[in-house]
Amino acid sequence: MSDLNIFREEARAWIRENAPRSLWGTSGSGPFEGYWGGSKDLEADPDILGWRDRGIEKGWTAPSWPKEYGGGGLSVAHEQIIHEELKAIGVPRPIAGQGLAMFGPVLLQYGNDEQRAEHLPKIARGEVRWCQGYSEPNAGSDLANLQLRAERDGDEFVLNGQKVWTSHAHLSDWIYCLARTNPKAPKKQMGISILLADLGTPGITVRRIDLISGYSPFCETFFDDARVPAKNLVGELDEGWTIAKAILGHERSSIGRSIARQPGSAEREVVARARKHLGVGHGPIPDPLLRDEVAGLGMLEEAFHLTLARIEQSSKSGTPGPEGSISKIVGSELKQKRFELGMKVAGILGLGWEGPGFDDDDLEYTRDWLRSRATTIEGGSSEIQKNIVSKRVLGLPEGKK
Amino acid sequence: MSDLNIFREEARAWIRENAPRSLWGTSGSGPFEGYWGGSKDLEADPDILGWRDRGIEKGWTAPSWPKEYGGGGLSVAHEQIIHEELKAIGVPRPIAGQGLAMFGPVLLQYGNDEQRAEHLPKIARGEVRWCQGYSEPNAGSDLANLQLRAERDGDEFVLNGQKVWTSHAHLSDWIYCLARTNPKAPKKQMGISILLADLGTPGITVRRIDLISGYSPFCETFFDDARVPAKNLVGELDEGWTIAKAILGHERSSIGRSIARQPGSAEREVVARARKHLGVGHGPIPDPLLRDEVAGLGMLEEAFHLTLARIEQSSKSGTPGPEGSISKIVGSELKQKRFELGMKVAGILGLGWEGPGFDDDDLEYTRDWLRSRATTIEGGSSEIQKNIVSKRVLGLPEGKK
Amino acid sequence: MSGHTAPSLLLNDEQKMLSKTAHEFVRKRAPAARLRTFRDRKDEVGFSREIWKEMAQLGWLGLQIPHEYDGLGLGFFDLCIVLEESGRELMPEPFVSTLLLGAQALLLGGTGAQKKALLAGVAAGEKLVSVAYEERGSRDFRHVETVARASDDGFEITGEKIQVLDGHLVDAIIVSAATGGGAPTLFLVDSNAKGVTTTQQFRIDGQSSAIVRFENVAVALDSVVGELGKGAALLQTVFDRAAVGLAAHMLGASEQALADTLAYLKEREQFDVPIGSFQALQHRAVALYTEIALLRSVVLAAARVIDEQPEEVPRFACLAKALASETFLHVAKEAIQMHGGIGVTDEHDIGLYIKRAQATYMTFGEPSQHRRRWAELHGY
Amino acid sequence: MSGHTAPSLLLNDEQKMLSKTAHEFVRKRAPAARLRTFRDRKDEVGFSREIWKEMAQLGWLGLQIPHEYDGLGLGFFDLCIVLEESGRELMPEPFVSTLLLGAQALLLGGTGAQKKALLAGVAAGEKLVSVAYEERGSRDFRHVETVARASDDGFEITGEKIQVLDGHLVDAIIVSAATGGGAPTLFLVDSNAKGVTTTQQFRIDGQSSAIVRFENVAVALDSVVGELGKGAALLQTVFDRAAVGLAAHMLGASEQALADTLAYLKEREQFDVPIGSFQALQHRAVALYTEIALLRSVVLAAARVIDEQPEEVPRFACLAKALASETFLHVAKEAIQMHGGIGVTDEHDIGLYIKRAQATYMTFGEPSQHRRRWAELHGY
Repeated sequence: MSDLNIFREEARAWIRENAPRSLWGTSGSGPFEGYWGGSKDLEADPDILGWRDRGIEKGWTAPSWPKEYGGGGLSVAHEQIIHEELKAIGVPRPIAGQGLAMFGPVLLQYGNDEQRAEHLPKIARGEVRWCQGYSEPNAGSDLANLQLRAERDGDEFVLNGQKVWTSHAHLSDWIYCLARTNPKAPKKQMGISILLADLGTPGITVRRIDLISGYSPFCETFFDDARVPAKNLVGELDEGWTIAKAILGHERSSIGRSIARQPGSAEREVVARARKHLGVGHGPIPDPLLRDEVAGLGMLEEAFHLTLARIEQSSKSGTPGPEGSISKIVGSELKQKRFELGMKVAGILGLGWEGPGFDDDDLEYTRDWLRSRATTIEGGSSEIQKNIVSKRVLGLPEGKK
Repeated sequence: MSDLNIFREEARAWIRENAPRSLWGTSGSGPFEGYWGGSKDLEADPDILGWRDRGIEKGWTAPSWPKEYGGGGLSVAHEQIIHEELKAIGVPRPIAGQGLAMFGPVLLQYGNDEQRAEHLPKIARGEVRWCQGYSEPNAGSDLANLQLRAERDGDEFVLNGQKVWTSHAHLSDWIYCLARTNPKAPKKQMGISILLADLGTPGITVRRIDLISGYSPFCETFFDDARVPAKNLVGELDEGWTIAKAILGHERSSIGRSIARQPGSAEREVVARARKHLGVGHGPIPDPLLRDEVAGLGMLEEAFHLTLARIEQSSKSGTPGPEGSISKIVGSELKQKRFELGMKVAGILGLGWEGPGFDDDDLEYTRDWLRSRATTIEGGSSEIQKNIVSKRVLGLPEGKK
Repeated sequence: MSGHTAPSLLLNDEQKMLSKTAHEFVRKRAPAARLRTFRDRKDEVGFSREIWKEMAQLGWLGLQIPHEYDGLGLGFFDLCIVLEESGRELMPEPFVSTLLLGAQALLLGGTGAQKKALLAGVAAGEKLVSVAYEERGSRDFRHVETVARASDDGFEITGEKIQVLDGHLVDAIIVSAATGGGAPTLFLVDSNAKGVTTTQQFRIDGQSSAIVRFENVAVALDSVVGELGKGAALLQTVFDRAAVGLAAHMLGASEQALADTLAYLKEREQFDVPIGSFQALQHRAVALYTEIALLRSVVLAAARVIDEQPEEVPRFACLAKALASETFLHVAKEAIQMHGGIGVTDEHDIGLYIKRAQATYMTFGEPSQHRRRWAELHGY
Repeated sequence: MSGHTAPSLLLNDEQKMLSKTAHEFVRKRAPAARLRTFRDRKDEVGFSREIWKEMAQLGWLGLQIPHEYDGLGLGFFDLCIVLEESGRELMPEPFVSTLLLGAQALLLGGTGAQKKALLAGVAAGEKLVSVAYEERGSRDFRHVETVARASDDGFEITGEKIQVLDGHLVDAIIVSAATGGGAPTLFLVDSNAKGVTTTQQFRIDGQSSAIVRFENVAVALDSVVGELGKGAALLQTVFDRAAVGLAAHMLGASEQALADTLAYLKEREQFDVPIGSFQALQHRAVALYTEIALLRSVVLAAARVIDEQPEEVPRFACLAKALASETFLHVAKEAIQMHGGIGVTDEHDIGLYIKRAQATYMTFGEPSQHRRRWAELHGY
């Protein structure tokens, strides 16, 4: 038996022994599903807190980070086995969120030792929660157009400007953000740096954003002469764009996959809604047009999952195909179609916003439907994805825009 | 009773008296439906020739042209009444085609007296058939890119180059074409002139083009040191583009309308094919998905015809809306959808190219389906039409392309 | 329908003036942003009674109501002009409940006394009337579980209707209830009648509605609207008109959503150019414009046909509502997408359009139901 | 189907080599332009017997045929690799008739003697076999008007089949005919048998086919393929495989049509730029690329499933054929549109793709039929 197989058995045993029963089957075990920690979003469930503590103890909140930074010192392959074994029984990771999934890896790769020592252990212990400050009102698809100014003043940078879509900023302790440190750089991709800021810094304010679906984790974060120590610069001054692009690429490829739920689940969900709302407990859906649409959705879903599987298999075999770039496009379209069809079968019972006469499932579904309109916009709009595929995969000539 | 109403009664009476019974109900009476005349496409039907002769005699082959040029000397309003009365009983115009519909009006507006006197009477008498030389292999959507060279040499222009999509060139006697008379002009829209050429001129050769549907009236026309008298220049030297644009605009707005057949006919045609091929003589089309698609087609057709009616009513009332620009887009899509659906209901019996096992109607339908693929390309592709609407109607900023 | 046989699709000078005045009124007085205010304070009315009154004073509520009931005695076509403008700002005022359902039911099936009692009040903006026909257990208005049992001097109605538009606000409700044999009959019920209770509902589109419960509600014989047992046919005729009127509202909403989107495409810059200079977005905007142009023709024709060719109404009602549903929803989705991130925020108005689009899509029949009926009407 | 339970969708090294070799062979030896030549001379065969022989010599016709019949004994997956490449140039050679219909019917239902008589010849490129199932009067293969009447020592078959692929060229025909009770049975008939007559047909897609008439054709008892009265079930199994194989062919055709279109978009200039720099065309090209990427996953999975998970074949056959039909037709239409004028001329190859697309769309079930079956298989 190979080392990894032995490790898998150990991991499986440890997880099943230590993960509280109440958490089994509660999570897809993804990097963003579970308790995010930090000082503001206090968790009361003792099982969740206990599981966090067992994970910290074991070093498995960040299995592949060095032990000196609170990690487990394991290889990425070992880490993946842990996550697979969690997923197998639907137990969330002991801690989840931006810090572990996105910011920690950035700091490991681009930060300095002092920064790593300061920030990583607190992330691994779930003490500090991070959020990301990228987009701005005039820097969405054209992210490089960002205008948050960071001016050096002695040992500090003075930040002025605004970030938007800073998810969970109201629940976070720190933010890592892109700022313009040299407004005179010859190209707008130049002169950008990555800075870290304590959200408690005077001059930083956070405002929540509601979506058409209602409550959302999105925020706007305003900077008004907010002073940040110069040591909070990650990487080289004015050279943050390269790092930012790497993070974005990682994010894009993970979004398509994150949309993917259990294969067949979208189809089953819509069928169940059809049965509920059309009053047919079993057998064929009586409306042949609806049935045809549901089957079309089911086929698209299956094709999408098979394509994800193919991409995964190809990348494992060392010959990743260019199809990865389309998973965001297809995944988000699939998600929208699912909710559109689920709304269609509900008829007027899908029109509730709140209150009497609508059941909770239907109310939630309607909010999810509205929320799904953002799927083709966030994380790089479908239009941007198509531009990328057109240029990088199909090799079509750059338009003059 | 108004003058026009009196004239309508006279026209109706004359037409019903003179139009041979065999021609009643044979035509939509449009400007391109009927006998095109000329020296090459000889017609044998004595009724058609007789009707032509009665029309010439009466001056009603070109009712609104001046009498001196073989016309009827009537107003455009009178001409329209004649055409409406022809349409009312489905009798073709005494002569139809490019010369009367397109070239004659150009010559009337932009030609000189000598040119009018030379060419118009022969058109009005159906003696000379004309074709149009606009597109070239490298000048399709980008028509102004045309390269047919016309160099002045004494009293002649020497033509070298090629035209394509010269419909019916093989049956025509003359061609009016756009040629580049000044290759050094600062913009490609400048330095273009309109020239007339006898297709019998040495150096001009015509080659037929087959389409995916088989035989077509399209040709390529090659010019190899073809010499044309300088007096065949229409309008000012190097200033032909303005005239060409006017002709094109006229052509575009007429194409959408020309696609429009009898309202409801597309729907009835597809229903009839469904009945034939699904073996149901009456009652609902049994496949609910097909029935839904047919109804969708019928609705689109009705909406299209209502929109054409609205455009017509608006233009009569002197306030034409901008909707006219979309009739080509919608009309061509409607046509393609009609044939796609008609093919769908035929199943494998729609797969015949020729010969045994397929009936003539199905064979013709299949060719028409293939031919319909050109509808969104010819006469200004849908893409070009959309660019025009985007810019001129919606006022969206010109892309850098 | 060829040029010379199509109904007239043009507005006369008075109608053009009406359109312009209504446009200005709606855009100025009734901005879509109101919907958020009503929603956030859980407003018990959900619209502005003052604006409704003002529109009455301008004559707009009585446009189609005959002179004898203090209306202007014009046509349904004229009413549709105002409805179209009401759609631009997604007005939640009781157009559908009162003008398209209640008043049409009375005009088509009401007795002289019923009309007299209500229509003048409707024209004056003082009375609201709705039709209660949706039930939880049935998606077909021909099948009702609410029953009207014959009593000594009339009927007793028992049952529950849901999402009755303005049901908690109206003065009178026309309710469908099964009489002998199960066929529905329409009854005019005073909202204050004993046994009528209402519960306000909150929908995504901000259109006021309520659950209306009837518990042994006694009504007299002369409260029948139309004929006994023939409520389904009357309702169908009412819905045909209501569908056309709603389609006019949806046309206006689609036009405004596109107009706002075009403005945004011209103003929003990314990559140093207005995003409206990107050809992919241009072609999609043209597609929306094209759909709306077709919808406009169809709505005008359907409205005209209601006034002039009653036998053609079912065909045109199917056509108008099917196209309106597909077009409005498509426009609303694209409008959000082209607005990008701010398009999905609650604070921007453009996101309100998709909520109304979904609600209107589901009202008076989905497109596939209209296509099926269209096919039947065309004999296939 | 999630990552770890999905069938393997990758080619091993031998399969990659096979794909490459087949690709080069097809592109070099069998260009689509041949279709015009065959068509214009009304070629009695409609394909190249030499090329078919060469492919046999390369082992490609016997890839999936067991060793005992001189095949390579590999899988259906391997066969699909060659089929995909055959689609790139719309090869009219008898892949469908012989490898996807005839051979599969024999493999799935043939007796030892039947297999022995034909399969080695198929692998060698020397024998052609087709299945005759389409009739003029029925669109459901379960219902046949051709009858097989029991005779003293077997059956007598009478009836007419249409568009039998390569029907005028094959050595043997497997024909569906109604036996007792009307249920179809499959019979293996020698093409030279008395009473068999064929008439060549000419289809838009250049796939050779014929009307095959059976007039009291006597066949022995041992000519039954599969079981008596169970022809429909066997045919369904054959069609499932054939649909997947045809989907592989359609995948290749879609890929080549897109590749040719992309090349044209890069090369053709209008307005002084390559037309491929126009964003509206770019986004449409990406849509095609995306559809093809999904189709590729589905075809690979379906082919693998035939070899490894027989119980899953119906589901995957529906999926593969439905997607292949929609994708190929969409790609073919867009390919013509993006080629503009020359796209609709007979002399350019791109127009050939839409003809094959329409024909394959109609073969082995249209998408809506597959979606209906998919729904049934999923219990709704």
